[in-house]
Amino acid sequence: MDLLTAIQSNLFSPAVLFFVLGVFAAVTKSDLKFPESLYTTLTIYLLTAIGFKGGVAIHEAGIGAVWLPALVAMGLGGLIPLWTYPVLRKLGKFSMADAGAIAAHYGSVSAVTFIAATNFLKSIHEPFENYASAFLAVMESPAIIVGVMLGKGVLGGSKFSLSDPGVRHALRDAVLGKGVLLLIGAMVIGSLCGKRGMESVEGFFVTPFQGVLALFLLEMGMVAGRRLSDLKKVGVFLLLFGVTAPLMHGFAGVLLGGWVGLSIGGATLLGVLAASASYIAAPAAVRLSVPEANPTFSLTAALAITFPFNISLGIPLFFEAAKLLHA
Amino acid sequence: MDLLTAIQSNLFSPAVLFFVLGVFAAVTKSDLKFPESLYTTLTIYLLTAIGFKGGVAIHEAGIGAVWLPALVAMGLGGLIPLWTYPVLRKLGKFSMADAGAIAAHYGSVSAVTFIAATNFLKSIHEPFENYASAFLAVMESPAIIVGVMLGKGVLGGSKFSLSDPGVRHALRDAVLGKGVLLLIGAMVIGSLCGKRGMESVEGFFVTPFQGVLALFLLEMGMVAGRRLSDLKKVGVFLLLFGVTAPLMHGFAGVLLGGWVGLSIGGATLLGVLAASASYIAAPAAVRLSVPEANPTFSLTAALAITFPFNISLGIPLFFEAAKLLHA
Amino acid sequence: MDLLTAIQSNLFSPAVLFFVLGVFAAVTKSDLKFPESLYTTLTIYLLTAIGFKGGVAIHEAGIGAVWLPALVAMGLGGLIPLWTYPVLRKLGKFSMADAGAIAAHYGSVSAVTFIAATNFLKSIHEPFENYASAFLAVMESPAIIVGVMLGKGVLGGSKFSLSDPGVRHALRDAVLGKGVLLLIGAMVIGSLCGKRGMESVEGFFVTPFQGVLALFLLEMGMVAGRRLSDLKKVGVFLLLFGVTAPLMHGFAGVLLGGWVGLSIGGATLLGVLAASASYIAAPAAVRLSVPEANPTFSLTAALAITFPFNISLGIPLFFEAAKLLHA
Amino acid sequence: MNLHPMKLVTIICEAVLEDRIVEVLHECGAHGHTAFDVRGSGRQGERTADLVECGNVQIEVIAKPAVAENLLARLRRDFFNDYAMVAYESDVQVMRPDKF
Amino acid sequence: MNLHPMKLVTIICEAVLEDRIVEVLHECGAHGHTAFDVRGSGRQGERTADLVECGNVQIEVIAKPAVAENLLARLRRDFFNDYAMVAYESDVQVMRPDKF
Amino acid sequence: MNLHPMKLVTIICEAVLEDRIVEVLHECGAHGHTAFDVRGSGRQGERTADLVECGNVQIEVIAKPAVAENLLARLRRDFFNDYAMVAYESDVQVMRPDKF
Ligand SMILES: Nc1ncnc2c1ncn2[C@@H]1O[C@H](COP(=O)(O)O)[C@@H](O)[C@H]1O
Ligand SMILES: Nc1ncnc2c1ncn2[C@@H]1O[C@H](COP(=O)(O)O)[C@@H](O)[C@H]1O
Ligand SMILES: Nc1ncnc2c1ncn2[C@@H]1O[C@H](COP(=O)(O)O)[C@@H](O)[C@H]1O
Ligand code: NA
Ligand code: NA
Ligand code: NA
Repeated sequence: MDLLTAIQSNLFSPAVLFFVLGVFAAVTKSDLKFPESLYTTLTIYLLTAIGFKGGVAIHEAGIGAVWLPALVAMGLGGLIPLWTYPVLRKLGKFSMADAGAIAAHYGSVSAVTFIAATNFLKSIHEPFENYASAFLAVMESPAIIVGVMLGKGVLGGSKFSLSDPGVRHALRDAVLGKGVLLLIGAMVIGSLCGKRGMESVEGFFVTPFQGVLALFLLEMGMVAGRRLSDLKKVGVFLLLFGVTAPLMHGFAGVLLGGWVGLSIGGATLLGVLAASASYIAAPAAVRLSVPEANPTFSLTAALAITFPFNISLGIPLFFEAAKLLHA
Repeated sequence: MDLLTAIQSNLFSPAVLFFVLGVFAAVTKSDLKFPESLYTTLTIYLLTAIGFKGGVAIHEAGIGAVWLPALVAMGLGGLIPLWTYPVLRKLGKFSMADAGAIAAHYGSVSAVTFIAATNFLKSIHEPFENYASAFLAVMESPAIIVGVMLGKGVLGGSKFSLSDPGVRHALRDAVLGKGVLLLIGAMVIGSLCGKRGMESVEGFFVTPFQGVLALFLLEMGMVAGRRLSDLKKVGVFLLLFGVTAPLMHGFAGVLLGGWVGLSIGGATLLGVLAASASYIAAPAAVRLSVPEANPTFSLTAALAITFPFNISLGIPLFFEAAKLLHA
Repeated sequence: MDLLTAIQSNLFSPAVLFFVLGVFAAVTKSDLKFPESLYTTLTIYLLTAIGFKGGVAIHEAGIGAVWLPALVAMGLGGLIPLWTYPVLRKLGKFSMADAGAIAAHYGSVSAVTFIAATNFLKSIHEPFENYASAFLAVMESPAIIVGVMLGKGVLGGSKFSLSDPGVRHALRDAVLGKGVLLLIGAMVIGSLCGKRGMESVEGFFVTPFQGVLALFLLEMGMVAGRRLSDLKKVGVFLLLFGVTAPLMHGFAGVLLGGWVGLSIGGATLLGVLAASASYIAAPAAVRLSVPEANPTFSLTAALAITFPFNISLGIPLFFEAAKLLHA
Repeated sequence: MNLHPMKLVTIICEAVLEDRIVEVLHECGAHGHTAFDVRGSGRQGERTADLVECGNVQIEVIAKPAVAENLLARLRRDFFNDYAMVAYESDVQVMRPDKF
Repeated sequence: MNLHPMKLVTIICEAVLEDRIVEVLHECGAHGHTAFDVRGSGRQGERTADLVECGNVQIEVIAKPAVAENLLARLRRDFFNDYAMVAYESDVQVMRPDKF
Repeated sequence: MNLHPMKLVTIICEAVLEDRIVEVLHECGAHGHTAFDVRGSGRQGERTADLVECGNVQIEVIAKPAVAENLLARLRRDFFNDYAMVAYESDVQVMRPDKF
């Protein structure tokens, strides 16, 4: 399969097409609206399911196979803000707060992008390390903490202080937030239950999984579509950043994945994680702790540019890169 | 299978029995209540699933097989208000607004009635054109537009005007409303993905489908049951209309279906669509554009008379009629 | 399988582990929160599914096999308050209202505990009477009525009167409440549909069932966890009562189950039902009719002590007891 | 424009009471109400609304001053001692006084 | 602290009208609004909000007195006859009058 | 019936702030609050409440006049510059002044 076939096969998947339908619904101002509780429910389901499956995989593979690549993934997440921050400051002319906020979003990860990538690999029958969702789990928090510190000015002057109630709330959310809690929690459960536990809950956590993702992407399409009008407020630099940052981070992730011994599928997933930008954990934590930052910048870039780019083109691109690397 | 067996087999299906349970819950004023968001979620699921399956069927059958019967279905929907309106005016003594409103409801269609009919056919192993949900999709809007125009008095005097903000909002809802958008959108997606896409989402859009319908009919039973007390406000004429209109439209749909070359199952479905009355798209659009119409009339007739009639007796009746026609 | 293996196999099931995760989330004050409508939706689903399956089983077994053990179960439920009330009054020094309220909770039953027990039996491949959910259905109301009468002082003085609007609302809720209505309603439907109906809705009511329970127990864990801080308000007596009452009632249920001819699995389930304490039907009904009772006592005992005890240790204990009895 | 003074009674209480309060306010002579689910905290502790059974509901009633006073008195008599509840009154201006 | 008097207009109406009311209030010169779903009862009967199409919505608008009067007059003209609706005005005090 | 004047402070703000506001209002001496999710629009644009992270919440606090003033001053100091927020005060009458 070459790049074009890969892209085409990805674009014509139900998930991506439902995302497009959602964008269409938002742009045409259709009265279609998902209840807020449905959005939350789908999120809980997807995180729990992916975490549980990852845990069962860890049970099979043994923690010995997982800890090293997981550590590398975590390091990558924590480091990304360190180079995106100066770029945003110098080239993008963003304020300290805004640069830190955006850096936090791009260092952290998007679970749905990751899930879309696993579905892509499954649909083309490319094997991958099932425990890769462990990388997803450990990459969520570090970048948020680093980004918040940068945004509060640790580098110069520093208003960063644990006695700031906003910072306190934000740190708690970043570390004990629902995303991390569900992922790691379900993962521990899966690794305690193993195959036998999986048998009993397979009809819920596996059978409908891919269809639920398609429905969720319909909603994500609407959410992203409603922000398309903010694109002009965001400036050309951030538009470019929203595409080049995932490209660079994605290739870096693929490289690291190959280096640490992951399969083609696994390296693809690490690339996708690095490339993805958080739109759940990061926004809430950053809003609380760096309120001077304008959320329009980071959310629009993450949701309306990087997210669609990754699920449409990024995933097959990083997959082809991983193949090249292994060849 | 004769008529009685067909009726019995339909009445003892989980879907119909859950509807009865819902009516019972409403009438006994039980504290059972579905969260509003559950109702919306089930609607979104059912429409998306039926649309997607229809799209995959179109992919298999080719658009060439679909367009003619779809056009006939659409025409039927748009024409129904033209004869129901004068009947409601002359015989029923309804005001212009009320007659137009009711005509709009009966020309438009009920997706859940259609889905119940497909389940009935499946349960008796009667094949049907899977792309029939395309008829459902194209029959929703035309009758609403025609009915609203009649209700606003296009025939005499005419207050109908696109600058009326109510009419503007109503037309947008009728054409870009969530029902049409989900159905047609999912259908396009299904026809782009074909069988391969279906494989990946089957565990969500197919496996639990019939059970979800049963749960939804429990809620519909409660909604209909709460309106039973309005039956006396509605008058004898509308009670009769609520049963005879679906009978006449249903047989007309079966005839047209046979004439345009549909199978027994397909003709049954076209009959069911013609017989069904909208209780989602039409009420909202009509309320906005013909506010003088009393919503109690149209909603009670559609929900508390025609809907139960169709899912209990109508479906097996139209099926037997389709069999007779083919014999 | 001995007691320890049974306990271990139960503790390492996804359901119990997700409950623990929920408690952890509550105790660490994570921002994880289930939408209220999700809680309601899962409840509706679980009750409907278990009721429907029970009904199909009644259809297979014939009502003749069910009525006697169901009557025994019902009697047990109604009698439990009669001995718990004096114990709570004399030993626990509770007021009349509080003693009646707690007695009502412990005589009534918890559907989720029952479902967890059926999953445990399934996972160890122990057969049981599928119609046992009929016991669940008939055990919900009687104890509530008895407990409310005790709490209102029927035994001495008596403020109990059907003209008290609180009592009226409470009785309606206890008898026609959503729990009873869904269970018995779905059971009647299942017994009318039989195997054929089951085939059509199996993909919804059976396939994902165990996984849904796991998700629900995550939420239950959070609900219980939030009440842990009330444990100190509740006093040592109630802590002990919350563990000894289920033990005694559970063994009584197992004995009665054996006596009335149930299998090992069936006797286990009757034991679990007797041991379980209601946290849905009873609280609402008791609150309305015995408002002088402090809900912190009964809810904390039922939710934060007895519920976790039953799903972790109680279920395997009662199972081993039932085995001993049959040996 | 002619505006007419009217009282708005706001009640925040345990969700389990909603049906009964609606009965009571009709008995007191009110002709309508509006209700929605809320969460909150007060003297009876936090109401997290996690179990539906622990829910909180806000009920708003527009009524003539005499009806409002009547209603508040009934609430005090029938519910204040036993239930978590807050009730207060405020002044509003309506256009169609005959509706209330 | 300097507080400035302002009017709060509260509208309770059929959910189907939400978009149109929001249009109207901007036309009348209001600069914001808050909305949420409610259930209720009134002269047009119960609104159980079971079908989304039978829903009820509460819309709150803080505005200058003249804008509030304007808005109420528009509501009366365009909606009062045909729809289930209650609208009332009350007095509030804000800190940043230029926001409204 | 004896009614006692009290202040109602209403705050509409980004949902992300709910926990912090509740902390603040207790620090200012309030003894309870009521909260619910809303949608809306204002100077900071529309809050569609589609992403939970973009949600809007309405918080209502009944308190003594001094506490209310205190609270409004704290809100102005800590939140007005950085967050989408509206806060206003109005007069209400309660039956049990000692509750607040
Ligand atoms: N000071 C207050 N301001 C606003 N709402 C309150 C206040 N106190 C209590 N409430 C609400 O009323 C409910 C019952 O109050 P309580 O009876 O004090 O526990 C609480 O759960 C809150 O939703
Ligand atoms: N007296 C009232 N107090 C509070 N809300 C009311 C009142 N009357 C009506 N409402 C609300 O306004 C909606 C429409 O009222 P109506 O037009 O009278 O049917 C009702 O569904 C209620 O939510
Ligand atoms: N004039 C207004 N009337 C009612 N609510 C408002 C008004 N202005 C703002 N709001 C609410 O307060 C939130 C924050 O307002 P803002 O800071 O102006 O964006 C909005 O999302 C609305 O829910
Ligand atoms: Na990233
Ligand atoms: Na029709
Ligand atoms: Na019990």
